[in-house]
Parts: sequence; structure tokens; C-alpha cells
Amino acid sequence: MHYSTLTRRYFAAAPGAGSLTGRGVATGIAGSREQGAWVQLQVRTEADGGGNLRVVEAGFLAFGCPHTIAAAAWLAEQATGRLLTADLPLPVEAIRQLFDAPVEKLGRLLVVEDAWRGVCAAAGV
Amino acid sequence: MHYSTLTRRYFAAAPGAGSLTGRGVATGIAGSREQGAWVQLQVRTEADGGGNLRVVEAGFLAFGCPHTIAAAAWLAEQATGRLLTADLPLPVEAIRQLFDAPVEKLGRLLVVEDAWRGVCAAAGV
Amino acid sequence: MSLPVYLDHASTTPVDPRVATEMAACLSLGGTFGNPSSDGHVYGERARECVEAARARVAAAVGAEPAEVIWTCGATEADNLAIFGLSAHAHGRGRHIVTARTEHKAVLDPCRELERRGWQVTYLQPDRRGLVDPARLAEALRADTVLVSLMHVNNETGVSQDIAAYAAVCERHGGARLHVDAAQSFGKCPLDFGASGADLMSLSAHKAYGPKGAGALLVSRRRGVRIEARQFGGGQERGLRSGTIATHQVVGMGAAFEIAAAEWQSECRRLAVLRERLWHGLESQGGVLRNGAAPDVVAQILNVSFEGVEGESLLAAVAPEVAVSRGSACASASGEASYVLRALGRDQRLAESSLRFSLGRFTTERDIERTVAAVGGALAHLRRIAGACTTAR
Amino acid sequence: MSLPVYLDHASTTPVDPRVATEMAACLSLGGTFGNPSSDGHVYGERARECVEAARARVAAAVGAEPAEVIWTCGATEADNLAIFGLSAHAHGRGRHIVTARTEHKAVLDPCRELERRGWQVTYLQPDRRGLVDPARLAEALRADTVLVSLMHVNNETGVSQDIAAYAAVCERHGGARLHVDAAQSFGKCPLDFGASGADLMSLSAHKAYGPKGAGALLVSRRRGVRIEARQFGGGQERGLRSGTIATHQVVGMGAAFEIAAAEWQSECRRLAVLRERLWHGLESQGGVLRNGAAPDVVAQILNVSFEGVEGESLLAAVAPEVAVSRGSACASASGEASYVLRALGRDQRLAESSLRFSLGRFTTERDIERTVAAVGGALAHLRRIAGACTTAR
Ligand SMILES: Cc1ncc(COP(=O)(O)O)c(C=O)c1O
Ligand SMILES: Cc1ncc(COP(=O)(O)O)c(C=O)c1O
Repeated sequence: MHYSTLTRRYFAAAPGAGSLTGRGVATGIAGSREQGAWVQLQVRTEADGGGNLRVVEAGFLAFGCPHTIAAAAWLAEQATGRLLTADLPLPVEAIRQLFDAPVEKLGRLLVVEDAWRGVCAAAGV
Repeated sequence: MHYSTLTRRYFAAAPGAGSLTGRGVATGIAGSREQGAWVQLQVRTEADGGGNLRVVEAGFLAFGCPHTIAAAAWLAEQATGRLLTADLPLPVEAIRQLFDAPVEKLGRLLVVEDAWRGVCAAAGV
Repeated sequence: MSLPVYLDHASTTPVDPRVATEMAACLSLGGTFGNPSSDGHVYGERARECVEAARARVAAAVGAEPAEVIWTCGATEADNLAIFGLSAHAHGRGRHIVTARTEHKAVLDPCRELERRGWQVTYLQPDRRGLVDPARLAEALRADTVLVSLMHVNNETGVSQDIAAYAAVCERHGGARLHVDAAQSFGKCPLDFGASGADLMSLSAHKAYGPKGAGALLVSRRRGVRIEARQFGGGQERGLRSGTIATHQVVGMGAAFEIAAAEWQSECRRLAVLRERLWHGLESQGGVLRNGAAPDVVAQILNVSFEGVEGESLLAAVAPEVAVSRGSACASASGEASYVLRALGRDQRLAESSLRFSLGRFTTERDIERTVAAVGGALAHLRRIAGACTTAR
Repeated sequence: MSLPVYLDHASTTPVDPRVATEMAACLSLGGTFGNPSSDGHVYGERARECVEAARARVAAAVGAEPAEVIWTCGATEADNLAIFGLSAHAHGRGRHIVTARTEHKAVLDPCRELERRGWQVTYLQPDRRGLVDPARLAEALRADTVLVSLMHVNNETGVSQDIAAYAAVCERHGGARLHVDAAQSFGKCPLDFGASGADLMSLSAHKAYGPKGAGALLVSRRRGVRIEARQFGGGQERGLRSGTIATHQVVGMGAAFEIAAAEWQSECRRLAVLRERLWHGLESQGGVLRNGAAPDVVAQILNVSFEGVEGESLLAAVAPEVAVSRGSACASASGEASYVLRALGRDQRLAESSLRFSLGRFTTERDIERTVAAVGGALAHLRRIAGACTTAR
């Protein structure tokens, strides 16, 4: 398996790996170890003036291939500082291309998307 | 094709190559160019006391593979100085083994034998 | 950046410098570069002599006669020639083959191809030690069985099977020929073709410090084994395998096999020590399971399952420091590589998070230390990232 | 004793030292020794890069796309794969093949094997120039013809055939694929797979200063050619040819092909001069006939019939001084080698007393002088020994 430089960087550094606790944390979990990919995404949000939620901190845990881990880490990083929306910062197919993941990895990246959906649902977005 | 040292020696030096002319020469010819082996054997004989013929000189010509040429040269050399008899100095199969010729070469060596027969017939032996 | 430690010798080995020197002498002008089939001159003659000397060295190294050695371009070709060549010769007597799920693809794929052509194939399951039980083999034989193909040393786990026992079962059956894929065993354990009772045996040079692209099929003469050729034109190898013989390649195989035959025992002793050191280092990380138990497994191979990490990520995380393999090199894209690990009692997930460490002639203590540190670091990193997933289970 | 002059390059060539250097870098520890199929580490990755770079070099040298190159262990395997692989794929559409009597055994023997399996094969006769006439090919095609196999440069005489014309005939027919054995042509004349219109083409490294045991089958993608695999297990070469790829071998082929593509034209000019010098030197001995006329024959090959001497003896007599060949190396034991010479108008006997002088990259003027002297001496010696036989005729 060949990994792009970006994949290798997010996989090796895994920025944002860990759990968030306390007030204002929304958690989404998807996948399972048995299916080869499990992802937990968390965001801590604060309400901005206009009735929106702004992500002030994000974290992830992941069991899966390097692309899964890299995508989860990237998503947590991207989310931080933004308003929380149901849409991913990029569509999942674009994320696959960003990390140069083979097409057969799409199923695993959908687990990352599902975790994001869970976060949004937990936050009521 | 691998040739034994003996074959190479008789093939390269070809002792006795050439024609004999004059009195007392018996000639035997066998084979043809078309069949891949042609041999002419010649002996010059003198009568010894007891009604036998002694070979005082022998020569050959040959068109054929190195084994054919070597065997013809060897035969001319062996014959010289001996009494002329219908038997070869060695049976043809032994000559094949002496020169380490492959079995499929036996047919060509039989041409050498036929030429010998011709010599003997011509000499009345 | 320094290169990672190479612990993937079961995939391929570097060519021993002594072997490379002999190979180089067969290449250029001034060397033995002639065509071994050239019949009329000294260049061809010398090449032929080198080829025959190499044949004798390989034969001597594996307990065969030189005339039993048919050169091929590797064990894949040897396996294909054995299976298709024997089946083409024997198909009048029956069209059933027995093999095992844990065979290399170079055996399994030809068997599948024969199934497409109407043959029947029984795929035996190995027992909990990873071995095919001779009693299971005996049960699987049928009146129409013409071939049994079982490997000597497994390329994933390193377990070594009792080929003489299989040969005895085939002997009692009477009609089934035994083919043994010994690509992974030569140089790692005792190997004697003649004494084994096997009918056909596949060898590969590049698993034993010889060149890639060289191998041989041993065809027993004493046992009167007959196979059909598959590659035609030129009539080399007594018509059984036509094509210009690559002098430098077979010379390399001959040199490599001679060296391995002389050195394998001391090499195994040295590597067994290093291998145990590696195992103890890994074990101390916790959540680490060894696949294959000591007496069955050759000294060069350590197959380990790691709890709480995903296999592909583990391989990627150690890759900058250690070159190892998941399953066998050519089966790594498929799930089948884990048959043998599942037979050893691992579930699918654990089987998939397993690494094969395969040590070799140039492996040092320092390599082992570096490996233990790298795997330890990767495990800690990935388990931290996996967090609750692994404990929640 | 100094070695004889080597004028048997059509049998095999020495490896160019530049090629040998690149090969050596793929063998030992510290070199690119990894298994190109190893997926998880830099050793495998680097080997894969070398293999793909070599594929691109070979493709560029012969006007093919990299994806059209299927590595084999030589032209014999490539010929077998083309003929059996295409026939297995196409047998539903017909079971007739057209080839020529003058093909190499690596083509003829697979065709004979197919005949044993119920196929029909038409063997075309070449014309008086030694060439298969495209009009004869057109006549031989039948509704059930699925394959035409005709070589580019003949290994005995060096005559070069018009493969584009054969391709055009096949194109008009619509159903017959064209396979071209180009083992002898690359590096000796222009070769452009894409432009030729051929469907399949066999290449060999060791005829072009690369290693023995390396070759390729080109399978046209643009023309949508499909063949069945013959060697299974591992799935290399997109499943068309399984087995560990021998990195050093294909790297050697890549280097050799790149060099030959760059240098063949100047090499041919130089060798054409030497070859004519050789011919004039031989001609002056008398009773010497040239087989194959100038514009048809590549610069490297001179095939000559000698009157009044037997072929085996002539070869043996010159052998201490010159290494040449009667017919092709792998057909020299059979009489069939002379088909093409008989087509050129020689009787059986003259065909059998013919030598093939094949010049190469390292052939010097001095070599040619030595050859002329040696052949002259041998002719005089043998003709003297043959005496009346030759004149009596
Ligand atoms: C058990 C086994 N058989 C066959 C092969 C194929 O050998 P080769 O690479 O020489 O084609 C291998 C290695 O890849 C192997 O491990
Ligand atoms: C025309 C032709 N085809 C095929 C071959 C076989 O090639 P290889 O030696 O690579 O198997 C040769 C050479 O022997 C040849 O001259």
C-alpha cells in the first residue's frame, strides 16, 4: 500500500487524538472493530451570537487503516474554529481524493462521515 | 557436439590424407556425399613370404563429419605395417567407442568399414 | 534517513555477495556468457559446463540426483509445472487432487484452474498447530486421486510439515503422486528429496540468497515420475522445459544452495536466539499472541497477532523502522492469507492484525532491538488513538 | 590458448557492461533487492519502481505502452504464452492457425502441440528470398483462423519480413490476430509495435545485450487483445503471468533495450561494413554461396553455404578460431533448420554445409580478419581430405 505524504503526516502525528470531557461536548461514534473501522468524533461548541454553534475544540479516536485515522484527524482539525454544520468540510469523495485513498477505501471513510453525523445529531444541528 | 581429444587429434592432423597411385594399390570406396559420408581407403601391399599381403602404405580421402574423418585416418594409420585381413583392426562398434562417437554416428562409421571391405575385395583378401 | 531493518526474508532475500560474484562471471564478454544450447563452440560448451555444475550443486544440496533437477524460473513455475504437468499425464487415471487451504497461491491457483476444467480438488484444513494431519490426508484420498500437493514449510507461519508422513500415505494409496512445495523450507530445515519419498518438489532460489527468477522442479527418477511439458520449443531440459537456460541464474541458484546447505544449521541456531529475543521484546508490550509453537516452526519466522490495533495501520506505523509483512507478499491483498492463522485459533480480526517477522542471514542483534522499539512505539501510538474501541469490546 | 572470435550473437550476446552494472545494483543487501510484490515497505516499493521504470524503457524502445508489456522469462515463454494464451481465449471462434515452416521452434513446437489437441495449422513456405509473401498469407486464412504467427527477423538467415503487410492482411480478414516473434529483430532493424499493427509480439533480452532468462510479450491494448494466462499464483502482471518478478532481470532488459534503441542504427552501419568485409574474404576462397540478399538481411548476420565440405566438420575445423553456428542453436540437432536455406534455393547438402556468422557490438576488424583466415584454412584442409568426392560429383 502506498500512502500519500498528507496521509502519512496525519497518520503519524494524529493531531487531536484523545477524548474530550465536560460541558458542551457532543460525541458521535460509528463503525466497529469487527468491520475494520471504528471512529469516535467529539466537538466542544459554544453558541455564537446568531444562534449557531462554533467548534472551539475537537478530538477523535479511531481504530482502522491509516486512511481512516488520517481522515478522522484531519476532520477534527478542520472542524476546530468553524461553525458546526451537518455538511462535512469536504464531501467524503473529495476527502478520499485529498488523501489519495484507493476507491475500495471509500467504505471506511463513510464511517468517518457517520461519526460526524452522530456529532451533529448529538449537538442538535 | 563434443569431440574427444583423440577425435580432435586425428581430425585436425588427418595423417594419411591423400591418394596413392602406382603398382600394388588396392582401393575401396563407400558412401556418397548425399548420404553425408564418403570414404576412399587405399593400401599399397607387398606379398610376404607366407602368401599374405603386408600393407606398406595406406591413405584415405573422406567427406564427412569429424568422426568419419578421424576414423578413416586412424584406420589408414593402423593398417600400415600389418597384414591385410578382412577384419578391421577393431570391430566398428569398438571404433565408435574409441572415438567416443554418439550411437547415431554408427551409420557413418559403417561407411568406413565398407570402404575397408572394398579395399580387401580389390586386393583379393 | 537510514533504511528500515529488513525482516521480510520469507518474501525475498538479498543475494549473498558470494553468489552475486559467481553470477557476474556469467554475464559479460570474457565471462561464461555463451548459450548453453550452442553446440559448436567453446562458449556454449563452457556455459553448459556451468549449468551442469550448478545442477549438481543444487542436487547435492537437496538430496536429489542431477538428472532429477528441471530448471524453471521460480517456484511459481515449478508449482504450475508439477500440477499441470502431472495432471496432464495422469488424467486418464483420475481427475482428483488433494491439497490444503494453507498452500501458497502458486499451488492453489493452478488447482482452481483445474477445477474450472472439470477436475475435483479437496482442500484440507490444517489442525490447531497449523499442520495438515496425515490421517486427514489418508481420509481424503479417493480411487481417482492422482496428485497430492502439500507444502513443506508454510510461508506465513513457518510451520514445518512432515512430508515423509504424507509420502507414506500416498505410497499406501498407490496411485497418488506427492508434490511438495519446498520454496520456504530449503535452508531453514532438513530437506532430502530422495529420502522424503516425495515424487515432485518445487524449489526457489530467491528465498535462499540466490537470484529471483530461478527455481527448479525436482522430478523423481527412482520413483519413475512422468509429467507433460508445458513450454515448448528448443527441447531443453530433456524436452520438459524448453527455453534458453539463463546461465547466470542457475549458477546463482547453485552457489546459493551450496552455501545454504553448508551453513543452514549454524544459521538456524543463531537466528533461533535472535528470534526468541524478538519474541520476548514484543511479548513485553502486552496484548501480543504468538502464532505457531516452537518445535513446529523454523527459526527464521515469527508470526505475531497484536490486540487492539488494526493490521494495516500497524504495518504502516512500523514501516519507517522495520520492513515486515502481513501474510505472504503475494496474497496480502486478499483475506485468504489468514486461513492458517484462523486454524491456529485466531479470530478474523486478530488474524488481520498479525505481522510476519522473517529473519535472515544478515540480521543482527541491533536489528532486533530496533524492531522491538519500533513495534512498541507503534503499538502505544495506535492503541492510544484507538482508545475506548479496544477496551469497549 | 586465446578464445575463439565470437560470431554467434544470434544465439546469445554477452551482457553489455552498462547493463551488468544496473543488474548488480538489484541483487545484494544495500541494493534494490526487495520483492516487487511486497506491499508494506520501502524495499518492495523501490523494487516495484525499478520494475516499472524498466517496463517504461522497454515500451519506449519498441513503440509500446508500458501497460502492454508482460514480463516473461524469455521469448520462448512469450511465444508459448502468445500461442496458447490466444488460442485458449479464441478457441470458441475457430481452431486454425497460420504460421511458417521457417519459424523458430518456440513457435513451431507450440503449434504442433495444438495440432495434437485437435487444432489445424497451416505452415507457409517462404519464397526464394526466404520471405513469406503476404499474398500467400491472405490465401491461407480461413473463416476459422484465429491466429497468425510470423516472425520479424529470421534467426538463421537474418532476412527481415514485412510485418506491417501481414498485419494489414489480418486486419482485412478481421478475425485473425497477428503474433510476431521479434526476438531477433529488436536492435537489428526498425521496430515499432504500435505502428506495426501487430496484436502480440515476443521479445528477448539476451539477443540484445541483456540477460538470458528475461523477455516480454507485448499485448496490444489499443487493439483490445485478450489472452488467457498460463501460469497462476500471485496474480502478477495483471494476472496474466504470475510469479515473483526478477527485478535484476527486467532492469537488465530495460537497460539493454534503452541502449540498443539509442545505438542500433550506428551499430548497424558499422557492422554492415564488417559483414561485407567478411563476405568478400570468404567469397575469395571459392565455392562459397551467400544465403539471403542484401536489402532483406539485417547487418548482423551472414549465412553462407560452402561447397565441397561437410557442415559438421567445417564447424569443428573453425571452432578453435571462430565460434559460429550451423542453423539456430536450439535446432541444430534436427534437419529442419535448413527449411529456409532450401527455400533460398540451396539443396539439402549445401544447406547442411552452411554457417551462420552473426556479428555484434564488440566485433572488431581484427575479428573479421581472423575469421577469414580460419575459414580459409579449414576449407583448404577439408577439401584436400575430401579429394575426389567433391569433384567427382
Ligand atoms: C511457499 C511458496 N511457494 C511458492 C512461492 C513462489 O516462488 P517464486 O517467487 O520463486 O515464484 C513462494 C514465494 O513467493 C512461496 O513462499
Ligand atoms: C526467433 C527466435 N525466437 C525465439 C527465441 C527464443 O528466445 P529465448 O532464448 O529468450 O527463450 C529465439 C532464440 O533462441 C529466436 O531466435
